Amino acid sequence: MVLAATCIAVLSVMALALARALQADTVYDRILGINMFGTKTAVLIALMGFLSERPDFLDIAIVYALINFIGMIAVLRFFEYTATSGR
Amino acid sequence: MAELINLLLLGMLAVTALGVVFLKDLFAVVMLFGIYSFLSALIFVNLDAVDVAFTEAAVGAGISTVLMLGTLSLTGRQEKMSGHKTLLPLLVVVTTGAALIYGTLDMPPFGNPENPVHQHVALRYIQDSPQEIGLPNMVTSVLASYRGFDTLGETAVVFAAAIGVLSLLGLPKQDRAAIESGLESHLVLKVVAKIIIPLIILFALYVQFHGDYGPGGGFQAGVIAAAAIILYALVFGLPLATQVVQPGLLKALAALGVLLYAGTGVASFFLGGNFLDYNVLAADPVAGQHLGIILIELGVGITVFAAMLSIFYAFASKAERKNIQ
Amino acid sequence: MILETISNILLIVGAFFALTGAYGLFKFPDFFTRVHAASVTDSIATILLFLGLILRTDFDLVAVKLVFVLVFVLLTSPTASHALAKSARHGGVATLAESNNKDNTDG
Amino acid sequence: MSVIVDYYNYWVVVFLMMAGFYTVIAANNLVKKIVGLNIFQTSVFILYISMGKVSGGSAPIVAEGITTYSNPLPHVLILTAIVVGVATTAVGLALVVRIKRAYGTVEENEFKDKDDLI
Repeated sequence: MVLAATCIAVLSVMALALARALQADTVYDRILGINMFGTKTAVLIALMGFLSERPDFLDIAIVYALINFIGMIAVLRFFEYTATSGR
Repeated sequence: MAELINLLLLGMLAVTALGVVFLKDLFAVVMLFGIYSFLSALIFVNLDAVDVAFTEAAVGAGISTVLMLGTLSLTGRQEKMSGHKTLLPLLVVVTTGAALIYGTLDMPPFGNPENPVHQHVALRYIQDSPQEIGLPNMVTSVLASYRGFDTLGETAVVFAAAIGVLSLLGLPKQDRAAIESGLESHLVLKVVAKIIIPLIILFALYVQFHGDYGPGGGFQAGVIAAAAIILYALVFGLPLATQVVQPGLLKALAALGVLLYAGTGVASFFLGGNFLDYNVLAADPVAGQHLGIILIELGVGITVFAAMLSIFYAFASKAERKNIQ
Repeated sequence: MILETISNILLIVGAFFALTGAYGLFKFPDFFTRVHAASVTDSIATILLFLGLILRTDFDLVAVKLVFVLVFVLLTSPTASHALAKSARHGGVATLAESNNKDNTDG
Repeated sequence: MSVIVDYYNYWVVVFLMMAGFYTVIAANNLVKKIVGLNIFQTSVFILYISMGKVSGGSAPIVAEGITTYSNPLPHVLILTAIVVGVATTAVGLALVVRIKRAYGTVEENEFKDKDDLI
C-alpha cells in the first residue's frame, strides 16, 4: 500500500519535472528538470521491481544511475562549444 | 496498480511527443527526446520486457542523445519558421490515425492470455527453452540460439551502419599535438569521472557475462562499454580518448566481432551440425549451447562496442574540428 | 514487523521530500536556488527511499544492488548538479542578489 | 468501458505514431525529421511489447514460484531493433551533417532550390 503510494508520488514528481522541462525560463532550468527526471527514473524502476515482487531487475536502475550522467556531461560540453563558436 | 502506472506513463509519453512536435528550439527537442527514452524504458519495465528496457536505457541515455547533440553543434540550434502549409500534413495524419484506430478495434484485447500471439512458438520457448538451452533468461535463449541467424543479421547491420557513418564523415586523424579541450575547469567532474569510468566498464563486463541469467547480453554490454569511453572523451577531450582506444583498433574489432559470430556458426557446421547449431560444440548438448551462446554474445558485444564508439568518434571529431577553426 | 513500519515511514518521508523538491523547481525565484531545491531534496529523497526499500529485502543480493544504485546516484547526481550550476555561472546566469542590484541601479 | 481498457494502449501507440509521422512530413528541419522518425520507431516498439504482455504474467526470466510469463518473442525482436535503430539513426545524422556541408543549410525548402543551380 505504502509502496503503491510512493510510486504515485514519484510519478507525480516526474510529471512536475516534465512540466518544468517543457516550460522553462532558461535552458539550464530545462536541463535541471531532465536531471531530476533521470534520477527519479532509477528510483521508480526499483520501486516497480518491489511492487511486482521481482526485485531482481535492479540492474536497469544501476544502468540509469551510471549512464544518466553521460547525457548531462554531453549537454554541458555542447554548451561550451556553442558558447565559444556561436558568439 | 500496474495498469494505473502504465496509463500515467503513457500519458506523459504523449505529452512529451507533443512537446517534441511543437517546440522550435532543437536543443529542447533533443532534451525532450531524452525524456521520451526514459519514459519508454519505464513502460517496457512495466510491460515485463526487462531486457528491452535495459537496451533502451543504455542506448537512450548513453548514445543517442550524445549523437544528436553532436549533430546540432554542427548544423545549428534553431529551427527556422517555415512558410509551409501545415493543413495538408495534419489532414493526412488525422485520416491515417483514424483508420489505424478503427483497425485496432479488430485486434485481440490487450493482455489476454488467449491471444493468438501467445499460442504459437511462444509456448515452446517458455516451456522447453530452460531445459533445451539450460538458461533461465528466455530472451537470451531465443535471441542467441533459436533465432541466432536473425541476430547475426542484426549484428551485420550494426557493422554496416558503422561503415556507412565512417565513409560519410571519416575517422578522426590522430593528432599527436593534443588540442586543449575537455571540460578543463570542472575539477569535481574530472575526479568523479575518474571514479565512475572504471565502474561503468566493470558493469559492462557483468552485463556481458551475466546476460544468460538476468537481463542483459552482448547488445547492452557493448553500448555500456562504449558509453564509458564516450564519457572519457567528453570530460578529458577526444585526442586523449583516441590515444587510449585507437580508431584503427576499433575498425579491426568491429570486423572481429562479426567474424567471431559467423565463425561459431561455421565451426558448428564443420563439427557436423547445422549453421549456428551449438549442440555439437561440446559433448553434452546443453553445455554446447551454453558455450555457443557465450561466444556469439561476445561477438555481438565486441561489434556493438566498436561500431558505437567509432560512430561517436566520427561525429565528435567533426564537431571539434569545426569549433577549433 | 518493526522493520516494515520503519520502512514505511522512510518511504513516506522520502516521497514527501521528492515532492517538495519538485515543487521548489517551480516556486524558487532564481536558477541557483532552484538547483538547490532540486538537487538537495533529490539526494535526501533518494537516500530515504532506497533505505526504505533495503529494509524490505531479506538483506541478500537485492540489498547489495540497492546499495550500489544508491552509491552511484549519490556520486553522479550531485556532480551533475554542481557542473550544471558552474556552467550556468560561466554562461552568465545572474543570482537573485545580482539581478536585484541591477534592478535597483537601473531604477 | 471494456473497449477502453482493452485498447487504450494501442490508441496511445497510434497517437505517438501519428505525432512522429506529422513531424516527418511537416517539419522542414532535417534533424527534427529524424527525431520524428525516432518517435515513430519507438511507438512501433511499444506496440510490439504491448502485444507480448500477458495479464498477470511476469518477465520471461525463470524464477521460483512464477507460472505465467509474458511472451519473450517480441522482446527479442525489439531488443535488436533498438540497437539497429540507433545505428541507422547515426547514418541519418551523418547524412544531415554532409548535407549541411554541401548546401550550407539543413532546412528542406532551402536546399531544394539550390539543387537546380548545380
